[in-house]
Order: sequence, then C-alpha cells, then structure tokens
Amino acid sequence: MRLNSVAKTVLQRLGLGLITLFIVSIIIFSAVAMLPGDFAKATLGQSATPETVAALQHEIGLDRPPVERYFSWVGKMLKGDFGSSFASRTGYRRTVAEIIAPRLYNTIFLAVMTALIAVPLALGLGIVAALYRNSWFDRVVNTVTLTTISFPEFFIAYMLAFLIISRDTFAGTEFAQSLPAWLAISINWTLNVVPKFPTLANINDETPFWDHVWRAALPSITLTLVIVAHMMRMTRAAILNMLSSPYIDMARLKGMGPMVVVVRHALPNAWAPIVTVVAFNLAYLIVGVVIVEVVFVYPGVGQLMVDAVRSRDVPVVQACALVFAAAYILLNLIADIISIATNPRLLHPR
Amino acid sequence: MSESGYKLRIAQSLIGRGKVSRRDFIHLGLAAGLTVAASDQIFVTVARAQPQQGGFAKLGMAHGATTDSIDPAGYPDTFTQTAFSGAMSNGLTEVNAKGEIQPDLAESFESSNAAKTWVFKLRKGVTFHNGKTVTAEDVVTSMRYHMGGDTKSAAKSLLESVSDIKADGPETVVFTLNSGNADFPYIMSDYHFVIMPSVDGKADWASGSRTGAFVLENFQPGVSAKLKRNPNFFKNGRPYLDEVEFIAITDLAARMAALSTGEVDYIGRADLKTLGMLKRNPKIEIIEVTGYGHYTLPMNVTMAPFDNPDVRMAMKWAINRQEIADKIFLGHATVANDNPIAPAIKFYKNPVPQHRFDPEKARHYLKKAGMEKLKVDLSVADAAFAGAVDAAALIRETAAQCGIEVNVIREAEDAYWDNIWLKKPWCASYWSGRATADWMFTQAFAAESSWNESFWKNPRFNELLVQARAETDEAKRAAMYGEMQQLTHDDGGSIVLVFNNFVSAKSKKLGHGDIAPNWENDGLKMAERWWIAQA
Amino acid sequence: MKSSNVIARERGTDLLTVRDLHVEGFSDERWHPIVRGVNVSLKRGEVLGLIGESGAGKSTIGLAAMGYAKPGCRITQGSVVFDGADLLSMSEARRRRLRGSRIAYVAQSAAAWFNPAHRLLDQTVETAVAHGIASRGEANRDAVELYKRLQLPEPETIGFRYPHQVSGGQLQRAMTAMAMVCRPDLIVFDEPTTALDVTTQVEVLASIRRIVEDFNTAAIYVTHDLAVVAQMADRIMVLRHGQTVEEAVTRQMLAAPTQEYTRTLWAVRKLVKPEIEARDHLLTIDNVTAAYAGRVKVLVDVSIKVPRGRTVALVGESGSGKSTLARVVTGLLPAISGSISFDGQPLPLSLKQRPKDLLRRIQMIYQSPDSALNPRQTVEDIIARPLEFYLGLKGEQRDRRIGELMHMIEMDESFLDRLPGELSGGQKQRICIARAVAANPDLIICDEVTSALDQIVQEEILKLLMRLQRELGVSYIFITHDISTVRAIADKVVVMHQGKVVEQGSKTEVLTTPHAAYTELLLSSVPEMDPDWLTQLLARRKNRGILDAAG
Amino acid sequence: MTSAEPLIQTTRAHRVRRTRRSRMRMALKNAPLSAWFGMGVILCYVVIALFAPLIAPYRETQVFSEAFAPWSHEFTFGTDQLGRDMLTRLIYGARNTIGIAFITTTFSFAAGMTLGLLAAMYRGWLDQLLSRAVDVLMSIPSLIFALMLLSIFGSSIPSLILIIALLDSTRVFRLARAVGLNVVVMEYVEVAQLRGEGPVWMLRKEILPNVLPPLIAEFGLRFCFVFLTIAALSFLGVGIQPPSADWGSMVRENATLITYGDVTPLLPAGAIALLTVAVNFVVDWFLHSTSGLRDEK
Repeated sequence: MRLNSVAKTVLQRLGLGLITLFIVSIIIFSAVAMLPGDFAKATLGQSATPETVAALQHEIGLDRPPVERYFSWVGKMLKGDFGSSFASRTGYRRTVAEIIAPRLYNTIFLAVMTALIAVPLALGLGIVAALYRNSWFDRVVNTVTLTTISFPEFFIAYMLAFLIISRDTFAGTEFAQSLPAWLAISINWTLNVVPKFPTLANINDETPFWDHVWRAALPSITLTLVIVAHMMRMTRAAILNMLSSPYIDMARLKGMGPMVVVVRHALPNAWAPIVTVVAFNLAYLIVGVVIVEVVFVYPGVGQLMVDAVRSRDVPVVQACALVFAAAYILLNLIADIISIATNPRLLHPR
Repeated sequence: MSESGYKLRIAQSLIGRGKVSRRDFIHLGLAAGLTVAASDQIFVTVARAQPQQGGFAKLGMAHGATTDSIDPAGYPDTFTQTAFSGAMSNGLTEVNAKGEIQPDLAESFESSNAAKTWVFKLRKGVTFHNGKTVTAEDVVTSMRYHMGGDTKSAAKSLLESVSDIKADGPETVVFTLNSGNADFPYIMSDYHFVIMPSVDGKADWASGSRTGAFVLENFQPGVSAKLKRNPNFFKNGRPYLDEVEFIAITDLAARMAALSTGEVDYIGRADLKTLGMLKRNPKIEIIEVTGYGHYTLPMNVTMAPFDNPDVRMAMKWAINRQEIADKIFLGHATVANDNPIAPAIKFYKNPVPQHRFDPEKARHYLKKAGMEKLKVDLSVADAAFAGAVDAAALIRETAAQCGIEVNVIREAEDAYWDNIWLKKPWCASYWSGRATADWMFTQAFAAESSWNESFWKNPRFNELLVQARAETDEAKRAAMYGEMQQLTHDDGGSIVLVFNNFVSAKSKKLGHGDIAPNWENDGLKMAERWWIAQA
Repeated sequence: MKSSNVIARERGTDLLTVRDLHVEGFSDERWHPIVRGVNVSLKRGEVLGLIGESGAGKSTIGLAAMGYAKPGCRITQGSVVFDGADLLSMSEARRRRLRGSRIAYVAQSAAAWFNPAHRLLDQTVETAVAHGIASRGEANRDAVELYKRLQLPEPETIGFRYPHQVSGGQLQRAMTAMAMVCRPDLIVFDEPTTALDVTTQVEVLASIRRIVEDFNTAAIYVTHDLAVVAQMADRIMVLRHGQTVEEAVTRQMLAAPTQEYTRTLWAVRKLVKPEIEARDHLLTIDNVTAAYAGRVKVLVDVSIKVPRGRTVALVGESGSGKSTLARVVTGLLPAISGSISFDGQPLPLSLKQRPKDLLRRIQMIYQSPDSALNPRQTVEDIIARPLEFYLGLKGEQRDRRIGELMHMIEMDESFLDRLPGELSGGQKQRICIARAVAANPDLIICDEVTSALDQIVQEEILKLLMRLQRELGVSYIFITHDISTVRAIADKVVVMHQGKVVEQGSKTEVLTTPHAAYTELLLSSVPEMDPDWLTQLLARRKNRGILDAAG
Repeated sequence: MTSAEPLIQTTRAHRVRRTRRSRMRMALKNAPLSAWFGMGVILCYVVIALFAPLIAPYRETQVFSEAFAPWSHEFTFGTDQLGRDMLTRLIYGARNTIGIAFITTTFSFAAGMTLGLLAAMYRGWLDQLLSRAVDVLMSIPSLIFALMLLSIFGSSIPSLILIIALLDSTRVFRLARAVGLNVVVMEYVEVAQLRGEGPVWMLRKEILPNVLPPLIAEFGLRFCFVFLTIAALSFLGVGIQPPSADWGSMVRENATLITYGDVTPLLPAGAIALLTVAVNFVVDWFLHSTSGLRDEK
C-alpha cells in the first residue's frame, strides 16, 4: 500500500519527465533551426560556394523542411535510434550513440569523482561549521567558500594551472628573487608538495582507470571548489535550522554530546534539503561543466554539445540536450525519492 | 687539420644519424684537444641540429572539433590539416622551406601550350598504407573528388579552371586548363589535394589509407589523433619520429600551460600576451615565421560611401597599422601596405607610398571626396581573426582624429562568414594567403571571383591578371604583377592591415630544419620533417 | 545508587537547591532578564508546582534546574545544587552524565520534542544505553514495562512506531516513559498536558501521578493551569516577571493565598454570564454535510440555529469538526449538502458567490492573533482596510472611526503605527477584534480566540467581547474546548463529537443536566481546584468503568 | 478593563513614533561589523559606478601608446592590451557591470516573483503550467542555451540582459513559489480572502511584503552571479559589445596572464569577489535580522 503510493509518485514523475524531454527536444530543435547558418555553411566556412553548400545540404537532408526533419527524427528516436551525426558521409557513418557514449562515460566519471570528493567535504565542513557556528572556523570557511564561488570557473582553473607551472618556474622568477631566501625556499618547497597534476586531461578510451583518475584530478578539484560552497552553506543552514527544533533541546537534555546531537538527531531530519542541493550540484556537474572541459581539454559531453551547436550538427545537439535533460530529471527524481525515504512521515503514513 | 680534427668532423656528421654515442664523441674531442665540456657542448648542439631517428612527440594543435573527419573535402583548420594532410598524406607537389615549389608524389612536372597543359610524372613504386601501389588512376579520382556539380569539397573553386584530367599510362597524369596558369603546380600543393586510393572509380578517403609518413592509429574527433611511422615511406630516412600524437587544445591558456608543464612538446598559435613570460622558461623555444596570411578590412566599393575612391583613400590613411601590429599582435606581425602579396612571395613589389596613419592626408582625401565628416559602420567579430574586435576599437580612436566616426558593431562569431562577410559594407576578414601572386589575386581580387570581398572590378587589373597568368617571361610577369600590386594599393577596396607571423612554441627537445612559410606548423609537414634531439 | 538515595531521603536532605538564579535571554540584539533571583528547594520524592503567566520564567527555571539554558539564553548568576554538586560550575561532560540519567525532562508538546526521524523505542532507551545504565536488550524490556505502567495501548509494539503515527496523549506518556527509563531522581514536567484535550488530559495526569508516586521521584511541575497543579503538586510556587510571588503547601495556597496577584489568578475562574433567551435567529444551519477534497466527511448532517444578538458556544475536542463548521459558515469550505440561511435569506454556500455586503456582515476572529495579523502592516493599515473596503470611508471620517474603534477595544491611538510584532498577545487579539468590528458585522465567528492567551488576558478579552455584544447587538459563534469559557460567555451550547452534534440547548440545560454520555465525560474531565478532584474522579470512573472505555 | 488601563499609560509614556525610517535606523545601529563592512563596500561601488566619469583619470576608451604598461604613477594599475588605462577601465567597468547586473536581476525578479507568487496563490492549472514550463527550462543546460539564444538574437546588451534574466527567473520562480506557499496558508491571507479582496491587493499587500526577505537575499546572490554568467559567456565567445568595459569580459581577456602569475586579471576578478562577499555579508545580516531564515540564533 505504502510502496504503491511511492511507486505511483515515481511513475507519475517519470511520465512528466518524458513529456519534459519531448518539449526540450522541440525547443532545442527550433533553436538550432533559428541559428544563423546550417551545418553545410558552418563546415565550409569562408571557402563555401553556393554549389558545394547545396550539395552538402542535399546529402545530409538539410534541404527538407524543418518540420519534416523533426518528425523523422522523432520517429527514429521512438525506435531507439539517435541517428547519425551530420559529419557522417557515404560509407563513413558516425552514429550519435557512438559519438556520445564515450564522452558520456567521461562526463559521468568526472562527475562521480568530483562528487566523491565534494559531497563528503561539503557535508563535513557544513556540519562542523554548524556545530561551531560563529567561531573563527565557521567564519573562515564561510568567507573562503564565498570567495571561491565568486570567481569564474575558468579563472580558478587557470590559477590551479599556475600553481602547477610554478612548481618548476617559481625559483627563477624575479618575484622569488626579490623575496628573502628562506621565504622563497619555503614557498618553493610548499609548491613542490603539491603533486604535479597534469594540466591536460585529454584521456581517451584506452586510458587505464587510475591514469584516468590522475588526469581528471585538476578538473575535479576545480569543480569541487566551485560546488562545495553551495552545498556546504546549505548543509550548515539546514542543520542550524534543525538545531533550533525542540527535539534537539530534548537530545541535549538527555545528556547527548554535541556530535551525537548533530549526527544522530539533526542530520537525519536535514536530509531532504541537503539531498536536494546535492542533486542540484550533481546535475550541474553533468550539465554545466563545459568551461572546465574546455580549459583542461577533457572530452566530455558539454564540450561536444558546444561544438555541435557551433557546427549546427543537429542530431548531436539534440542527443546531448536530451542526455542533459534526462540527467537533470533523474537526479531530481532520485533526490525526491531519497527525501521520501528519509522522512518517516512520508514513508510510513499513519 | 689534424687527423683527430678530421675524425671529429666525420663523427659530427655521424651524430645526426645516431651512429656515434656521446661517450665516443667526447673521446674523439679529447683526442682533438678539446675539453670534455667543450666536446660535450659540440655534441649537444650538433645532435640537436641533426635529425635523429626514433621518439614520440606530442603536438598541441590550436584547433579541433568533434565534427572533424579525415575527409579531404573538409580539413577546416590546423588540426586536420597538419594531422591528416601533412602527416598522413601527400599531394603531387609541396612547398619547401624557401617557399619554392617542388615535386612530392610527382617526380617531375612540366607545362606546355602556354601553361594550359600540365603533365605530372609520378614517382615509381610508391605504395599506400594498405600496400597498393599509387597509379595515375588514383591521382585522377582523387582530383575528381574535388570537382563536379555534386562535390562537397571546400577546394572546389581551386580546380574550376581545370577542364580535363586524364591518366596517360600508370605513371603520368595530364591536366588541361581553360586558360594558361604558370603557377598551377603551386595549386597542386594545397592541403586538400591529397592522393587517395581509387576503389571502384571513387576516391576512398574513409579507409585512411594514404601515402604519407605516418599511418593513422587512433582518431578521436575533437580530442586527439595518434599516428605511427610508415615504414614504407617513399622519402629516404623520413620520418624521424616513431610516433606522433596530435592533441586538440583550443583554449589558449590551456595550450600554454600544457607546454609549460611538458604535457606536450609543441603548441601551434602561442598566446602572444604571455609569450614574454613563456620565453623565460629555459626549456622552451619560440618559433616565429612570417607567413602569407593577412588581415583585411574589405570595403564594398559598390556601396556608398566606399564607391568613392577618395573615401577609400581617406580610410587607408586613417588607420594606424603600426599600432595594430604592436598592440593586437604584440609585434608578431608585419605592417602591410594595402597589398595582399606577402614579401616572401615571388613577384612581390612594395607599392608606394607606404600607407600609414596620417590625419592630414586622410582629411585631405575626405575633403577631396567633398566631405567634412564621415560616419561608417564597421562589422567585426573575432571569428574573422583573433583581435579583430580590439583592432576595431583602435581604428575607432584613430579615425576619430581624422573626422571619421567609426561605429564598431560586434557581430556574432557563429556564421560570421555566412552572414557578415561579403554582406556588410565594411567588415573584417582574414586570408591565410596563397603561395603565388596569381592565386591570391584570382581568388580575392578578380572581377568574377565569388570571393572578391570588396566587389572591386578594375578593368586594367583584370586584364593584367589574365595576361600575367599565361606569360612565361619572368621579367614581363614581374612588371605586370608590380603594376597590379600598385593598383590594389591605390584603388582597391581592401585595407590590408598586417601580415601575420606564425608564432608557435616548442620544447627544446624537438629538433627541426628551416621552417616553411606557406602554412602553419612547418607548412603542415612538421610530423614528417621534425625529430627528437637525443640530448 | 538506588540504595544511597533511600538513605539520603530518610535523612530528609534537599535533592535540589536553587539559589538566587538569574537568567537572561537575547532578543532585539540585547540581553533581557527572564529570571531575577529565584530560590527553589526540593526534597526527594517531593513535587513542586511552578505556576504563572507566560513570560513569568517558569519554564526557564525548570530547565535551569537541569543546568540548561536554551539557545539564546544564559544563566548569569546563582547556583543549582543537585545532590550536593553545583550543576552550573561543573564540567559540561559531568553535567551531561547527570542529564537524562538522574534528571529528566518532559516537555509540553511531545509532538515537537520527539525526533520525527527515529522510532519511539529507540528514543525511549537512548539515554539508558548512552549512559551505560542498561544494555540495549534490558532497556528495551524496561521500556515495554514502562509503556504498560503508563497504560499505553499495545505496549509491546507501540515502540516500533514513529512519533507521527501516535496520538498526542500517547506521545506525552511515551515521553514520560523516556524520562523514567533511567529512574531519575528528578523529573521536570513542563506543561505536559497543556496541548491535550481535557478528556485525554485526565488520563495523562493520572498516569504521570501514578508513576511518580511508584518510583518516588521528585518532580518540578510547570504549568499555568491552577486546577492541574492542584492535583499534582505537594507545594506550589507562584511566579511573575521572573520573580517568586509566594510559595506554600498546595492546600494552604489554594485556600488562603496571601498575595494580591495570586488572588487575581484565582479569581479568573469565577466569571459567569447570565443566560438570556433568544428572540429570533440570525443564522440557521440545516443538515449541512462537508468534506475536504476527496476525503472523508468531517461534518455530518449538522443543524444549528444561532439566535440574534446572542452567543452560541461550539464545544468539542480537537477533530470534532467545530473549526470546519466555521469554514462552512464563512464559505471557505462550501458544504456538499444542506443549506444555510442568514437573516432570513438563503446564504450562498461558496465565498465567491457572496456579494461584498454579505461578506461584511459575517466576520471571523482566529485563535492565534500572530498568524491572523499581517506582520508587515501597521495597526492602522489593518483596522482601516475594512473601513475603506466595505464602507468606503476616507480621510477624516476614516480617521475618526479608527479612533472610535481603538477606544472601543480600550487601546490608545499611539498603537496605530506599530507593527503586530511589537504588541503583546492580548493587544494583538484586541486588534483582531477591532478589525472584525470595523466592518459593522451582524455575526462574528470566534475560533478559540482566548486559548492562546494567559488567563488574566483571557478574561479581559472575554469581557471586551461581551461588552461589544451588549453595545452592538452582534451575534457570536464561539468555538472553544474550554468549559469555563463556555460558562463565561455562552447563551446556548452546542456539543460536537466526531463531526456530529451530540447535544445542543441552553447553557444551563447542557452544563447542569447533560443528556449525552459524551457531554458528561467532557464535563467531568474539566479539572477543578480541589486537590482531591482527580483522586475522586478516578475512583468514580473506576466504579463505572468509564476510564477503560475512553482509554 | 481595569488591568488594561495602566498598560496603556505606560506605553504612552514611552511612546516613540515608530516610522519605517526609525525602524531602519534601529536595525542599522545593531548591525554587526561584517554587515557594516559589506554596506561600506557596496556604497563605494555604487558611488564609483555613479560618478565614474568624475573619478576615472582618463576616458573609457582612451588609448595610450604603451600596451601592458607596468604599474606607475601615470597608470595606477598599468594599461591593458590596447594601452587603455586599467584603473579607468575598472571604474567604468563598475558602472557597466553593476548596471547590467542590476537591470538583469531586476527583470528576472519582476518576472519570476510575479509568476511564482501567482502560482502559489492560485495553485491549480496555472501553477501546473508554470511549474512544468520552469521544469523544462531548467532541464536545458542554461549556459549552452544562453549561447544559442545569443547567437540567434545577437549579443547586444539588451538581448544579453533579457536572456540571462529569462534563464535566471526560473530559479526565482521556484523560490518565490515555495516561499509564497508558506505565506498563502497564513490566516491573515484567509482574512483578506474572506473580506473579498481582489488578486492585486492580495499579491501586493498581503503576500509580497511577507515573502520579500528571502527574495531580497536571493536578489543579492543572483546579482553577483550575473557577473559570473557574463564572464562564462564571454569565455564561450559571446559577451558585451566593445569598447565598453565590463569586469566579466575583462577577467576573460586577461585570464591567460594568471597562468604566469601576472596579477592583472586578479583586479577585475577581485572586484567581483569583493562585491560578492560584501553582498553576502549584508544578505546574511538582513536575513538574520528579519529572521526570514533561522540561520543563527
């Protein structure tokens, strides 16, 4: 009976999700159609002549009216066929699925890796900040995280790259020479403690697992810096909100220590808002990392989509948009399910 | 010269072939009266200067997109050009480091019938990567791939003057042109015109089987391409490298960082802003070559106010080219003189006077055109060339001092070539340059060319263009091209700002000879020509 | 441990001694005194009642007795000596060991004080297990034993439920079990029955009293309800503004209070309105049935007549449907069937169908003035709106009328530019009354308008309402669960239970000779000032077997 | 009655006319140090933005001969790649950036808040329709979508503002709706409903004032994030028209310098960061003092 009502919610949400995907596909298709130029003109660029453009348009079917193209795309989609990239030629088919699959793997790899660092870190910092609110620790963590989110991502990425480069070059800079020797040496020593993470994350399908982890380190750290602040602030706020609940006073009056109060009594009730913000950030990790991908040359879906938009490769754009939208919808759904599962009121109705 | 000195010289020549070890060489040096350090120094210098066999190079390219393919109809940018045309394939001819044309897959070529008929003889016994021998038939189908009504090739227009190609036996190909063209072999060196095996009468590009120094091993569009040495390459001793990997690094800072941290050994298109800082790294060397490429601001001469030659002249005097070269290109560019022919090109003649920023002259011409003040729109985007927007900002300031108000409009980068170029009265444009004066003029200034970006139709110029093309007397040709260059300078609609330099950077462990100026990355042939110095 | 306690008790020493306690609270960026120099002493097994109005500091003293100050409060001065050790000067870790194990706490609203994320049993035994007093298994068995003693239904399995799955009275008993699990020497009860219905309250009081007696636990019993404290406490201390007013043994305190303030507290219970017969009816509710969207019916076949210029009291426990009836009359929840007529005319069932003038004639006053007043509007905005909206008053006319209304509710015009947050509870309720009266209504529905207020304030509000009725001839539907309020204001009484009218008639009729069994149960459950009332009631009910039926 | 009288007398004796202004003054008096710091910084920024032409040493687009000039007496922060004074660009950047961010945020709040509150008030199909539409918009990657829209409509400042405002308004909608739902169940809203008030009054007088605190806090945060969006968009090649200076684009233009430890790009980035931190300090205090969120006790 209970499970049924949860299952019903899930099914209902999945249904809504499918409708959302459908609308997203229409919006994206129209947007690409409204973009100036098309695939043929974009690839031929400055050297385009009307005849070559027409020939290319004909080959990839761009000479058909947009509505017809959309519905033939939908028809194939319903059969599970994502179609082929416009970059395909006769005898050289590049299906959208085979283009996206490895990149989606990379994107998810990076997202999971970052989440494994960022989520525990954010929860830990948030809990400690809530426990010792208004302490110097709380203030420092707050200000530092605020500062990290107020820098553009690419800027953080470049600064990390600077640190890595400085490992080798710091000693030779004028700045280092202007410093007292002991300071220069200790800075240099500190820089060399930092592992020499690769500034290029150009992995491919042959990259071994641990090498993949190693190469994805800098992108992952950048993203961690970007998302930790949000999650940490939310965790802190949610727990503080809970800490003003009577049952927390009760736990204290029962003689429970501060750690038990937060972990056993406040946290289980704070899951819903925390999970929501974590899901939001995970969605961001999958959907919004274009810039980090570009800066570290990490072959993910974001960069693929931007490339595809630039070259007006409609089938790829469509597929990327759907993958992103689906990720967003699923993550939110999972967050809702976790919220239900951690709330006895919803899980065990009277 | 002592005997040991003689041996030392012999040894020096052997270093390059990897036949003398460092230790042996130092012994020889000691025998010749040198110190250990001095002979080691000689060894290192020589070793670097001499090609070495073996090694693996990672080359960071400034381009690369997920839509890239090995199809020679495309090759939109340096990634595909360098990896697939330069490293993997060959054309009939190539341009050497001095800018001269030389046979490549062809053994020799000659023209007849006032440069209307061109006969190319192929090298014997050259094989594709799949083992098939290259025949004249393959050349014909490869060329036809870029011709005809249904071709999608970006190089189609280059072959528009070819009326017929036919194989004359297995090793001879005959091209028949509509009109004489003394520079036709240069056209054959274009990176699109790679020779592919013919399968059932069609050019088979998809298999990737070509004739080049490297065989494609792994290609991930927009990410990287890995190639390994072709053991059967027809040029003796080449290539030197065992393996190369081309890596697409489109972000400037990422490219610079990758070189600084040793992730890659070479980067194309270095960041000019941070070049000075990169230079401080002792392991890194900057390579700068003046190319044929140039940046222009075409004015549509069929539209007011640019239909008035005096207005065009006023504009030409209202721009500070030196400032643009210094600030936008940080000195890594050569000031041009409204003449699209680069100094390195044959028949180059600098027109007089040199156009420079001169408010007096600009006002003079403006007055001559009957105007006190002028207001014009300038459409730019960095899609035209990196720095176009900034250049426009500078032009706005200098033109203002000449009574010309330039309204800078930043256009969308996407579809810039489609919507802005050839459409707006005044915009920014870029030409990667052509190896010959004729080629450049024919594409960008000839009356009938669809890329005549200023819609300039000067009768005398067009008459000279046809004459010069078929003229075989060098001196007469030089005079004709000289006059044409003066015409574009005085009357033409294109403001040619500067010639760009190809600025790239490499780790010192990469060795190379003289660098070709025709394209970036050593004429796109770096993979074939470069090596890893052992030291 | 137990044996040493026994020895100590026999010696008659104090278990708890609070000396010169001062507590401050932080609000408006400032520290304000809450408790100002209170002394308390408590012997083993003794129950002390703390009584006073809200803000008297009684709960704060209760918590301070555990060495605890709520977040935002601080103990600034004094000592709290428990079994020979000062709670305030000992280390936090030592204090923590005492809490839960030797001093326990039972809160007012168990629903909020239980952690919604854990099962009852886990929460009950947490202290015992955490303090190492019992193993998990022992503690579980003991908890079940306590549940039994506290007469919880299904004691074996109720521990596996979550707090939201259990009723308020049961939760309050489960919380007592939680406090008892370590067999503490002292329990602080902070208004443990205030949020409960009267019939439930009786049972919980009985359970608490029994278990405290059984284990001979000392207790501090905090409440504002004199009748309740009379049943529970051995001694009573009266508090006001954080200071002790007087302290005495229960019977003596009830019989002969020495202080004026105590006497005013005692006097409140005596307000009674003489009943007046009705002449004609303003509102007639006929066979009305109502339900919330798609759910079970909350009102079944209800028929009530409201006499003009008189007060009808709607009595019942929570969930009896009395507030739903108010929503039906106002049109917020249109009835599914039945009809309502107002002043002889049929009343459209839905709010949307009623013309503005009809809306004006029926006004409503809510239980909690905090949520009924927009916190961002000044008093003037609030009172002026009906004048402008219904009557179209402007300028001087409007200002004059506002002045009249303020005078009517006995408040100065200086309050006009205050925000609700700057007023006391009683003042806010007066503003709500002024807002209702401003519309010149014929009928005002009062939904538990006094139950959130202190007793003295309650009385003032009731007097005000009665005066307004005399002056304006307005009719009231007065929803309440408090029988003394009914006595104070009603002409006619309607008793509701589970969505139905159980009994209705004139006040005297219903209150003195109840016909329905439910009415009788309800009336008999209202605590009286007699300290023996609970004992006698339980004895009487045991004879008749009522308690078992209701439990 | 008798006991009410003395109460009135005491309040009259202490009577202070409590206007909005005096309430604000009281709140300001008790503001913590961090809030004062935040307000000081914001005030400086606003003054700089308003009086940019008076403060800046040179014209916004004035070009000097030396590009990348070092810090000197003449050019406090040196010159940029075209030889324009960095300090001047920063000062004008404040004007353009803050102006654009402010207009954008205002638009997104006007739209998001109105629709969100309407959805909360009416529920039913209107709520469903708007909520689903917002779901759809939010499930499209916003940066890439903005890039596409800017390519379609051209990257002029008005379209930049409208597009960012549109994409931002989805979050505002969600927040406004969520907060609105908490307010519409309050009894004072029911009172207004019973009185027969129309939707405009309900929205403007009953609901809006009570949802403002969290929304104003969000306004502060969103306002800062507009800079970051502009910076991100200019990274992808669409941004503000030159030669106008804006911090987001300035960070982008000079970002590559940071990989060599040059501090130039830190100036605009630091300007953004300082403003963000300042705004957040003020927002935290504001939320605390209006206790819209029980963040701290």
